[in-house]
Amino acid sequence: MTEAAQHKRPNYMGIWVGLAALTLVELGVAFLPWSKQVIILLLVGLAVWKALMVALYFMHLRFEGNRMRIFAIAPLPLTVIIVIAVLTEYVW
Amino acid sequence: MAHAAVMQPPPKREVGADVYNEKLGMWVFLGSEVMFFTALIGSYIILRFGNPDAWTAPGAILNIPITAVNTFLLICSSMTMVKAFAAAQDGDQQRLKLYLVATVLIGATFVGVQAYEYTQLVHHGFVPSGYLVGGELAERAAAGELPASVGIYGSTFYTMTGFHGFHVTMGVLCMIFVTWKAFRGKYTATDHRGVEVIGLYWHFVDLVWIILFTIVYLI
Amino acid sequence: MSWILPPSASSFAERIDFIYYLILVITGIAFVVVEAGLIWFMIKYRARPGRKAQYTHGNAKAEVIWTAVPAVTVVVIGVLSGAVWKDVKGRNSVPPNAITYGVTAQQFEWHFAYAGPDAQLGTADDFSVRNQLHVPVNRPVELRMSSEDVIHSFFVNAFRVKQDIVPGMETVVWFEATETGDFQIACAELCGLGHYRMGATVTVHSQEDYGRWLDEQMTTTALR
Amino acid sequence: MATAAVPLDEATHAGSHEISFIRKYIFSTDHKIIGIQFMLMSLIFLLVGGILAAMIRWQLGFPNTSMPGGGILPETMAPGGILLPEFYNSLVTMHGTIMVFFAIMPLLVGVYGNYLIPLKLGAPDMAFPRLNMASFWVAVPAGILMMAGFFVEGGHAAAGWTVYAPLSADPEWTGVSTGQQLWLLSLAVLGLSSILGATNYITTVVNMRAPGMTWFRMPLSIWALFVTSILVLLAIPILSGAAIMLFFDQTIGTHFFDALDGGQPLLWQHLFWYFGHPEVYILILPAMGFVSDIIANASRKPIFGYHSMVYAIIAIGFLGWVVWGHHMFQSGMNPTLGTTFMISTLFIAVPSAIKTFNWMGTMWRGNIRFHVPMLHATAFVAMFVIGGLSGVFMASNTFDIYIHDTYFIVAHIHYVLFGGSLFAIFGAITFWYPKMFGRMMNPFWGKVHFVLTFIFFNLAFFPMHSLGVAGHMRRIYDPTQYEFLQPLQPVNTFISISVFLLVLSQLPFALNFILSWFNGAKAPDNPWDDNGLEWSVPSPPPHGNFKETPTVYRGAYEFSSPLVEEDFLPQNKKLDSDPEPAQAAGH
Ligand code: HEA
Ligand code: HEA
Ligand code: CUA
Ligand SMILES: [Cu+2]
Repeated sequence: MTEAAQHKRPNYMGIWVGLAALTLVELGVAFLPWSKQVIILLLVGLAVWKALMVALYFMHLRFEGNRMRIFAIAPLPLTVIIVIAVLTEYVW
Repeated sequence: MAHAAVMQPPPKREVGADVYNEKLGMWVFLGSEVMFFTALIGSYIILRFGNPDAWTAPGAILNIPITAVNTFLLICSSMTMVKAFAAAQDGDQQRLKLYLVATVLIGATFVGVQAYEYTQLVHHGFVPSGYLVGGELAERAAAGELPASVGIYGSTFYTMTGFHGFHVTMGVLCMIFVTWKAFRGKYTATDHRGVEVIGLYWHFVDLVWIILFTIVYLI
Repeated sequence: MSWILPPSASSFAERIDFIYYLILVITGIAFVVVEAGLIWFMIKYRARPGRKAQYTHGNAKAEVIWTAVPAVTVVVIGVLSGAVWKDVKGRNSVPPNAITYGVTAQQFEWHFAYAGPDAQLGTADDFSVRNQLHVPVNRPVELRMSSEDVIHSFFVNAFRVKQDIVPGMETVVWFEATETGDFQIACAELCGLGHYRMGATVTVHSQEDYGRWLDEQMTTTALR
Repeated sequence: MATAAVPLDEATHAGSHEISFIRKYIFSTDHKIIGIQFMLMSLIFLLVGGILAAMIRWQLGFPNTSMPGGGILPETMAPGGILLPEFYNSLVTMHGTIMVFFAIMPLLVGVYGNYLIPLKLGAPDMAFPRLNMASFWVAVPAGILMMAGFFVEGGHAAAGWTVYAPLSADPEWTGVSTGQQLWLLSLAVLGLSSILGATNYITTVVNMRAPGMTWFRMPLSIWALFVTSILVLLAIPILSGAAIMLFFDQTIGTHFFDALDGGQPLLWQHLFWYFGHPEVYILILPAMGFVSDIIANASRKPIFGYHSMVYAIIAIGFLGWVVWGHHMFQSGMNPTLGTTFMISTLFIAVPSAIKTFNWMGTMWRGNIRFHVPMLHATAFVAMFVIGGLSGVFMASNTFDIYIHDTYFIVAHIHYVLFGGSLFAIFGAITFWYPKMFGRMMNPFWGKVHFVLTFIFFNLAFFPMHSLGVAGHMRRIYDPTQYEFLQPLQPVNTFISISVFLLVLSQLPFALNFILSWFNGAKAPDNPWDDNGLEWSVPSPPPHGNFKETPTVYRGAYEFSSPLVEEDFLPQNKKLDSDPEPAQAAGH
């Protein structure tokens, strides 16, 4: 379709290598002898990074119009609300 | 109408998103998929917070090497998928078919490997309700090497990965349909909506796995 | 048909009832405004031949008013109820001098656990009574509640107390009875086919009577 | 492909082919037929739900006496016509479930989402007609699964429509296993249907509006259906996920909601209500939309404060996501969280107030025609306000201590759902019936039905407030068990008798609905002098809806405009002063 064709095509192979490399890093981090909290933080960060790469380049969000992007991220706050609210049961 | 259009272009329909219907529809549908996985993954996070002792260190029960390979497979399939889309854009029928077939095959392999992983886990005595009574893992738990009860671990593990596997399976089925259409030459450089739309679904399922692999296997 | 709350018999009941009457007045006013307005408009502006409706798209000033007034009103309701909630159900709301009882709910009965002679709950000399809670008057009472099977809910109409009892959790509720006599305990959460008859009584004794009742129970338990 | 419009115009042409009866009326992809299919299905379920309600009321009004006609029920439900407590629990559960999921929700969203969205937006059909057909044919098996539960061993689900775990998670506690599993499966399947529908509606609204139909020219009914669809899209999957987890707890031994093995009963409640509260707004927003259209039409006035009405819909839709905890004030949930939820809940009164007063503003200085739809719409406003105001009592977490799980809640439910949603549905049915079936419903019997329903509805449900204020618990089989409830028994009996009359009062409606289909007066294209695009096409509209894609020049509420002689001004009527909308770039 025209919308996608107008932009320069991203380097798909490069993204693929990046994803594979990040997966390797994750595997390494998971078994580091660090504190659990730090590892979790790192791993979640890496996973979000990978997810973003997939969403932005493979799913072309990077090249969509703003309206499309808003559609795509609209549900995300709702995913956080419930988890945070229920987790307060343990934190308070 | 087409006839009137000969003389004068028709007035423009109001367009709310700058994309065609099928693509918008798929994104909208993915919104509901996000919420579905929120229910599953959110429950997992909450349950794990409430009962951290039911989980083991990474690799103690689950087989990380084999799932790491599987993760790599899924990433590869996303790459072949996006290559198929690029080929469709270029109108390169040969490569389109090639990459679609590759995606189907890799996707099916992922499901196969997951099935194998499940049988192995059940064999060792890890089932949705926790340890299988009398299984190998139950004995190790009795010996104090593993948590006394992993009921909730088994529940969340099988439900999350199982539903992901279900999504991959559905994706493979749809992909077979798209491949079939590709072989019949239905996708041109100007209209290849099917390829793009199934691609969105496929990458989404890959994205979910990226999250799942991290939080289920590595944390 | 009555809008009056039934007689109350606990220390915080009056504060809860006040919230009720407050909301009743506020919503009563809103109710009258809306319904009377509707009826009035229906009669006054009913279609008549030769009339045309006024062509208007709205009035910003009017809209601001009917946005702002309810907004302020609900804040008032929220602040006032929040204050009572904090004292009735909030964390650490149980008064320090409260007597503690254990409550175990199961399909479809209640077991109330009393501290034995050592005045400590959770020790071997505790005794428990089925479907009867006995408490002294004018003394805060803390209930530590747990369930054997499904969710139940401890409800005493006259005390304005209600608290669900969830398996796997210990839920705590407190009250201070201000009148002696028998009051009914009901289960307020659907818990199965016998939910409708999962009742019990709470007997509020005067301080002396309570002591006497407690001694009696302890001697019979000791004998047993 | 240059624009999105090309495939649409192709779809328009598809209409000219001859199609077989089955393709035309059974496996139809025409949104209008699908809407009618949903309507028939959900009216039947409405009837079933009503009959279950009448049985509930028999037991409550005349406890432990033999129900007339109850003898035909099997021993496991009502030996000698006397309902068993376990059957009573199934009745309450299934009454709530069927009414919410199989009657009101499909009536509002399935019927009118389908019927109105393309017509009111000037589109030939939905964005995905085949998906639309699938959405109906997925809903049918869901309904069959749900009804099947009545006939299985152990009886139907009996844990309330909220299916609180662990009561629902283990057959040990209720004796129900297959029934509960069918219930969960059915809702998961129905969820799929709703999600497919919502995907379709959203895409259609976003991408298929006729030229000139800008966002702020859309009728409020479409705005409401649009926001509702977003709520459906995002809320239903939560229920599906939760239902699947509960299903696994029941069948394959997982422990999600099982406190003994690391699970959490409260998690079920959080998930259920995270879906459940948006769900109740799914059940009211479209009703508000229809009522807005009807009130403006009947008052012959532009809707008062159109923009704030739109923002109020959006605000209600958004706030609906952050209030779910108000169902859990007494559940043992973190009390501080309770206060947060109280505040957010109370704030929903603000957009609701905007809507209420703007409806009144619309009637103010109008020239009100009391056709049957308007009677129902006015009743909607009057009754929804009662239900909304009773919601304020329980929104106060403090007073909710006392009225939680009492008949005050039951009164609230029915004032918003019957007094609100169902009155709006009656209004919508009579308003769009001429368009859907090409015939008018009989106005006399319509008025009889309205008056009787209005009276008996209030006689039945208003006294429930006083039961609640006296502490009468809900979901109890026999209120006379408790001494403090015995004095209230005459009220219960009174309610029950009113309910029986209420159910009988539906007879004129049912007959009117069925008979008018065959014998009603032929409907003109625009019987109510309305402005919407749907009234510019024949009744019923042909396949493909519009001969030519209409062009829209203004909003839907230009009644009594000084620009024209008559007191309405259709959206697609071009006046000399109207500029043409932008042209497409050409093919
Ligand atoms: C269509 C469905 C619908 C709608 C629209 C609503 C609307 C509201 N509901 Fe309701 N609710 C249900 C359906 C609905 N509800 C159901 C089915 C249950 C029971 C579930 C179960 O347990 O089985 C329930 C239960 C329920 C509870 C839980 C009670 C309990 O179990 O203890 C609460 C508590 O806060 C609540 C609150 C509200 C509020 C604040 C609104 C608000 O949206 C109302 C806002 C409207 C107004 C306030 C009126 C108009 C405003 C004015 C006239 C302005 C003036 C007003 C003021 C200044 C206050 N509802
Ligand atoms: C949409 C919602 C809806 C509707 C319309 C109703 C309608 C009615 N409800 Fe319902 N009710 C609920 C939703 C609804 N209810 C819910 C969610 C609960 C909570 C369940 C739970 O606790 O789990 C509940 C609970 C509930 C209780 C509490 C039970 C208990 O706690 O023990 C009672 C008791 O009186 C009751 C009674 C009634 C009555 C008498 C009607 C009457 O209004 C019924 C009147 C009859 C009809 C509306 C049928 C008319 C039919 C037609 C018009 C069809 C025409 C047909 C053709 C053309 C084919 N309901
Ligand atoms: Cu115990 Cu209801
Ligand atoms: Cu709610």
